[in-house]
Amino acid sequence: MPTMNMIQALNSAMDVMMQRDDNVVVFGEDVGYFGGVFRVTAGLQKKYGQTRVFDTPIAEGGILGTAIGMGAYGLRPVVEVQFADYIYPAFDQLVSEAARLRYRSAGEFWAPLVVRTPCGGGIFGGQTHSQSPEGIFTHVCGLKTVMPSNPYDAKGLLIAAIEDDDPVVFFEPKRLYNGPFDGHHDRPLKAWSSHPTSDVPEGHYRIELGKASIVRPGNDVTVLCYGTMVHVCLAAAEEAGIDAEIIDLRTLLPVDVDTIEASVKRTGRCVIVHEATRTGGYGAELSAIVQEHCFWHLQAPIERVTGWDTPYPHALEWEYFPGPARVTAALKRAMEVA
Amino acid sequence: MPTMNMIQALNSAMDVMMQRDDNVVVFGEDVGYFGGVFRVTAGLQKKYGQTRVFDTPIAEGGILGTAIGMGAYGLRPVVEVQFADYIYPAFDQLVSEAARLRYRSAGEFWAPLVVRTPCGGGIFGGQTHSQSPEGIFTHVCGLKTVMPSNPYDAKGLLIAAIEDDDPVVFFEPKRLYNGPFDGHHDRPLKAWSSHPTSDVPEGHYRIELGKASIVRPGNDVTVLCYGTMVHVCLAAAEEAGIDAEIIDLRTLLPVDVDTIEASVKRTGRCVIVHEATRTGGYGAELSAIVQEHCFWHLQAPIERVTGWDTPYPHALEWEYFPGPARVTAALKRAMEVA
Amino acid sequence: MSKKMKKPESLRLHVPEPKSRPGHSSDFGEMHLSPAGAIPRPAADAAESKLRELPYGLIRVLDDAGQACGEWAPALPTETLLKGLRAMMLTRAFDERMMRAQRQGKTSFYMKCTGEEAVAVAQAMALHPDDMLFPSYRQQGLLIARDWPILDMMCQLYSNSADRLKGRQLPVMYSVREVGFFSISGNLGTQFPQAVGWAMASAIKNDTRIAASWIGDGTTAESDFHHAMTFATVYRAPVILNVVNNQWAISSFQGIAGGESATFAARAIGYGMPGLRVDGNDFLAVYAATQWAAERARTNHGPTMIELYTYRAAPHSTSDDPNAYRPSDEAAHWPLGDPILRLKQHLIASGIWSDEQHAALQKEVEDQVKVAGREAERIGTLGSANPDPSTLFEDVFKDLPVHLRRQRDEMLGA
Amino acid sequence: MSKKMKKPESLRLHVPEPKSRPGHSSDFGEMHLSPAGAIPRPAADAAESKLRELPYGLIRVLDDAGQACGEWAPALPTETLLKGLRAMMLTRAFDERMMRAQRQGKTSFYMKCTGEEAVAVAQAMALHPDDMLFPSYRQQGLLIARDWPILDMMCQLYSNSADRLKGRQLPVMYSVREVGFFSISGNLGTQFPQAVGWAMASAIKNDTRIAASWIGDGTTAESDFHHAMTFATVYRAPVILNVVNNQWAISSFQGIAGGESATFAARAIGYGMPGLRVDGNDFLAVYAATQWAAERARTNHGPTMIELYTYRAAPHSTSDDPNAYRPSDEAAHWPLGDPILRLKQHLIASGIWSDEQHAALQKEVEDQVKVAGREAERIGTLGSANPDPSTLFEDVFKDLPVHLRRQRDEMLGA
Ligand SMILES: Cc1ncc(C[n+]2csc(CCOP(=O)(O)OP(=O)(O)O)c2C)c(N)n1
Ligand SMILES: Cc1ncc(C[n+]2csc(CCOP(=O)(O)OP(=O)(O)O)c2C)c(N)n1
Ligand SMILES: [Mg+2]
Ligand SMILES: [Mg+2]
Repeated sequence: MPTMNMIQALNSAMDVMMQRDDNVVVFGEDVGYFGGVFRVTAGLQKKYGQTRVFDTPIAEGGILGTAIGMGAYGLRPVVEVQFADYIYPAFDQLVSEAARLRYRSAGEFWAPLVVRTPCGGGIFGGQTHSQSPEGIFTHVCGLKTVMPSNPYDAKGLLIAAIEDDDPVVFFEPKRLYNGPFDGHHDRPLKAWSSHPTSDVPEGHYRIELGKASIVRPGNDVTVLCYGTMVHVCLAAAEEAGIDAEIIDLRTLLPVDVDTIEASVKRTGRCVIVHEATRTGGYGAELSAIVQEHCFWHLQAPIERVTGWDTPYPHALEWEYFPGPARVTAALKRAMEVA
Repeated sequence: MPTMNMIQALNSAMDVMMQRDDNVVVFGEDVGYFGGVFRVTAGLQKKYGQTRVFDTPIAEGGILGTAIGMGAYGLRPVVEVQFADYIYPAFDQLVSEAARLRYRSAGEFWAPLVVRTPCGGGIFGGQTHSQSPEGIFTHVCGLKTVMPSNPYDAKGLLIAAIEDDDPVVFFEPKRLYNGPFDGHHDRPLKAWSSHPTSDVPEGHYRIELGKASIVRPGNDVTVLCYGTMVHVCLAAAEEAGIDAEIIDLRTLLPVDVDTIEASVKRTGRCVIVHEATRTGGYGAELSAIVQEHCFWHLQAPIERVTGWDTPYPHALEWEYFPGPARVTAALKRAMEVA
Repeated sequence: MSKKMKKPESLRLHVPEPKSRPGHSSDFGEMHLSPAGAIPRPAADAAESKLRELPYGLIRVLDDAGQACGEWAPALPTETLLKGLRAMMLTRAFDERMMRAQRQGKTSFYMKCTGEEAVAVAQAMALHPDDMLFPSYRQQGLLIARDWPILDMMCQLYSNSADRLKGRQLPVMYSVREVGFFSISGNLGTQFPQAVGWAMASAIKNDTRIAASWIGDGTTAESDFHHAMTFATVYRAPVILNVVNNQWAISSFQGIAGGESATFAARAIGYGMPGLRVDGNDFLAVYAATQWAAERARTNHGPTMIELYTYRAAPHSTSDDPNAYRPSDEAAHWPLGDPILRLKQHLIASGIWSDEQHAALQKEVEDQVKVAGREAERIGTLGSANPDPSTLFEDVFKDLPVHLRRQRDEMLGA
Repeated sequence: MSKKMKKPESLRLHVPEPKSRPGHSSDFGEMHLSPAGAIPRPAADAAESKLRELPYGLIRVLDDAGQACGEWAPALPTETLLKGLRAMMLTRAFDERMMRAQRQGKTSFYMKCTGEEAVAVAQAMALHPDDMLFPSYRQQGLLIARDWPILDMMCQLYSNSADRLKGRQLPVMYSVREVGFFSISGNLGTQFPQAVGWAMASAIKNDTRIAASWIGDGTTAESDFHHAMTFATVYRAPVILNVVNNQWAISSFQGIAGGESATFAARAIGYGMPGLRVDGNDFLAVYAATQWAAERARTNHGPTMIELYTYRAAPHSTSDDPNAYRPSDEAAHWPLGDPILRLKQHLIASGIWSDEQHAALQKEVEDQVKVAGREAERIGTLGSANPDPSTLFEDVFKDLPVHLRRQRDEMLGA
């Protein structure tokens, strides 16, 4: 079994699917000859030809619009939006069209597409290369939303997303492309190769959408997180010496309520962590779900640790990023209450 | 004091502001000669001329893009997006530009604009004339979000929004344009004229953004709502015979946390009601806020009564609309718990 | 530099205004109409650089006497012409009755295409039956020309239990996969790049089917127009992109969409795409232009944009009253006449039709509408035969996820 | 109909490819270059219908010998030419040093405009100082031509305590209200309709100032381009909309943006707007075209689009390595040469400049950059002199709302 980083795992998912299914096509800005600014589609054009892997004009709305038409024809487009910050020009096509097509046509037409897009900060990208807009999409009925935290999941989830007959917005935390990152930006970089999830099978496998993963079982407090924050939360639990149960949601919509509910009912405490801005973020929905399902079991207020409600600032990136110190503090607050 | 319906009150707000401030300009699709498909801008072009009130091409992104440029020049554009369902093509300009301009230029440039847009269902408009997308905007830092529930507030809030130096998304519940509506769609229509809030002063007054209004003081349970749902909640409390404290939030961002907190701490119970889809909606944020601020005072789980997580269906509109029966049931559930 | 010497001029904002408003007499100004037959017909594989005059002319075939003139005149069998006439007449009769049905409260909303029937009908007929159509809300004629039962359309309008869209969509927002008619969106313009994507897919799969799409003059300002034009030219997609310039977008005349400074067809040459400008009320011209564009697309010569120059004789929709913004007799003064009357005149001039036959056909289509209408009403009108509420949660996703199952149960009180 | 007889052709997707890729020799194909002086200069108030050939030519003033030829040659005082030369040279020296600074870890990111200096510098100079500029990230020359201190620019690049943008923006995303330079956005194209809006506002207020904006060839595909073009023509906004066609958009050649089937300038005629296509490496041509468009705008004749035909000689940014997608010697083969060398040649040919003076000027601008660079580094480089963390919460809104105050307190541990 080869060792893959997240980029290679995602590339492998597309490779496997293009091999198995002629209808899978890949396109987006710079994804063709060059293989994408993060190299996630590298080699695919050479292998599958220009009519299945190609560059597009810089028009995210056009990418989505044409992808929907291709989906209606019977293809399975996997498109890249170069940064999640640039998905907004495609918003109408995603929300009013991709998400609504099956419903409004009562099942006559649908758009089985995947929008891959790098999200999150920690690379000094400033406010337009760092956003985590997943909370905007989880509010849109008809879209599925996914965010993996490691190479193994990334491949399995991307394959499941491509095989899914509904539109999926697939967020790739760019800070994780080349290695796990626990928020200690001042420590040496780690590579995926020494992480167990880099053992990625070459062939086809899927991780069912809608299923969370308990990445650290524990008894004291439930931590709900996804993407880069999974690694931050693992580090924080360790540093705080708290026996936290850390749940990597993986799919945000549909979310795995049963796993969340079972855990919080057991621990009685819950900390929610995401990198996106707080107000109206996906953490708010998680908080609402937890209090609706586990009200009588909660022993302490649910905590949210999130990005601040400001744009992602270039120089003060590490003041913005919800790192292990803030998560540790929240875990302690959650545990303080008797 | 004349009696005004919501359309007249909104029209009066623009009229008053155009009179006072040369820099106020009004534009959008069909707003000029015709006065808007809901007649909200009727008469303004005639009064203030074609260069201050004018029709635009059908391009919501262009309307917002040019409005931002005008704002940077020094004007105060008040633009109409014909239905909230059609705001998505303008999403990038709103989110990446209007909301971010002041921050990214460290205060050198800003866009003091107001986007007026009719929202909500109950008029058999089907899925693209009924949406309530406020929850998408409350997650965007840098935008203020407002939704009035009656003529008096509508005028005062719109004047405050126009005078505000930050971009404001101003949602107008279209079902309330011509009369209050409590969700009893099978009963005779009511007009505003017999409602106290239709006593609207002709001149200038403002209702500060960020301040909620307690429309019905009560002791048993706090109801958080806005827009059309205010009237539905009033009816439901009456019908359930429950002494609910009903808070009309009016401004969703920034929200009046203090009023919410004081009320829930007193009642110990909370029901949140909105017409938008549930998952990731603004109600989730309200739920999170309430449990963070009032955890130790809560005697029952916070309830959310919302639109279902589906598009707004044409024929089954009343099955979709969160009417008094559903609110009543939630109030009872909240009260059941001892 | 001289500009520094002169006292600078004050800048002025130009706001386009139509030639006439209510209370004034109708005026279409100096409308430039090429005479019928005046525009040469280039080969369908001509280089775009040879086609740059086309957007500034107006392709017309039928002259004032109903004669077909010039190179664009298509040699159509009588059968085709009569089928076209019938489809246009049926479309108009259907519109009349459904407009009345809305006024009678049988449905919430309706939109007519009166005066524009030639666009959808002739274009549907000039395409192959398996070409894919991405319409706007004003091309009901496509369905009718493809012989789709009007009863089925009525059931959609009535959101009754036989509505194939389960009462979900606003009336007129049809979707008919069986005849290649794509689901209509309420959001203007979105179908334009989708049609391009469908056509690209057809090319990727080395299929032979092409796509066509329709938007209005007003909608050309939306970003989707630009995306469709760009992607179509870049990938030479086999698609026909139609702009139905019916002079109005609700209350805004076409100048507000940019029709004052250029024709809509001229947009095409900016991208290096042929742009045809066609008399949209001339069945033969519309047919011929569509055929030309289809041939071009089918032979891998890429996309064509067609501006169909016509007039929206009816209100925008049942929610609209055009007397508030345009002279009420404007439709009557439209210089390009009525598409049905013009084809009728041509058929009579050609000796294959008569006033009597026309009157009989008129009665026949009206009866057809009446019969279907009665049947539709028997099944149910809006609110009288609602779909099963539990269907409300279907088709959001292919399979019902847990949270929607729970909401459904909550609604059903389970 | 004949099409029914023939066996239908299989459709094919066309995907544009540049003439050459790494490993092959540079090839610009049959690039159509009008000779210098060949294109006539119409009056600035000429009707658009008389200008429809312009987008297909290339306005050039400087010939191969450095002589200014033809009607477009502007009569510029020596002082102006020398100021332009200096600004271009300073821009290039600045770029060189900041690129190195990024490599040395003094900042996170940088973008050069090498080879495109004439665009920003000549255009800034052809406009009035109070005209408003809405740039993309590759017009640092605008600031330099408007004499904005490069030290201030460096502090932005270093996000240090003297950064006027408080360390918030990615390097190169300047904002300088004092010299009418609008805040640069990371989202491509958004400034184009904003410039139109600003110009509309200027017209609404009967002001005399006009606006100008810049986007790249790749960015023309974005919806903002279409919105800007539409609104500008509809309201005849006093604005100049510039498309800097530097042949590349990161790794995509201009054919992917639609440059294969039409020039970008041709887009303009589709809207009824004049479109000039200009040798972007010819200082005099750029100056003249801009002056023409500005005169047109100032006299209420509306907007102009200018395509500046040039070549991105440098990598897209410090994150990019163009050797992965284009021949590494492509810049050297660019047929339109280097804008600095071409102006230098003209000045020498005109007898007002010499190699010695040029070398001295080169040293002077390098010294200027060095001095400013040292000062900027003294103030701080990325991470060494961060702004006060509490500033993170300022300017989201004009006033700090409660929830942000609470978050700030939480961050500061208060
Ligand atoms: C994105 C969007 N914006 C606005 C509307 C509201 N609207 C519906 S139809 C219409 C006018 C369209 O005019 P045109 O494109 O000329 O088509 P026509 O109605 O004349 O056939 C408008 C503004 C909409 N449906 N979608
Ligand atoms: C909306 C959006 N999409 C994508 C990007 C990523 N991106 C940054 S620069 C660039 C290429 C732009 O090319 P062009 O417009 O030709 O300008 P140039 O860099 O050549 O000056 C891309 C795709 C972005 N910044 N914004
Ligand atoms: Mg129209
Ligand atoms: Mg470029």
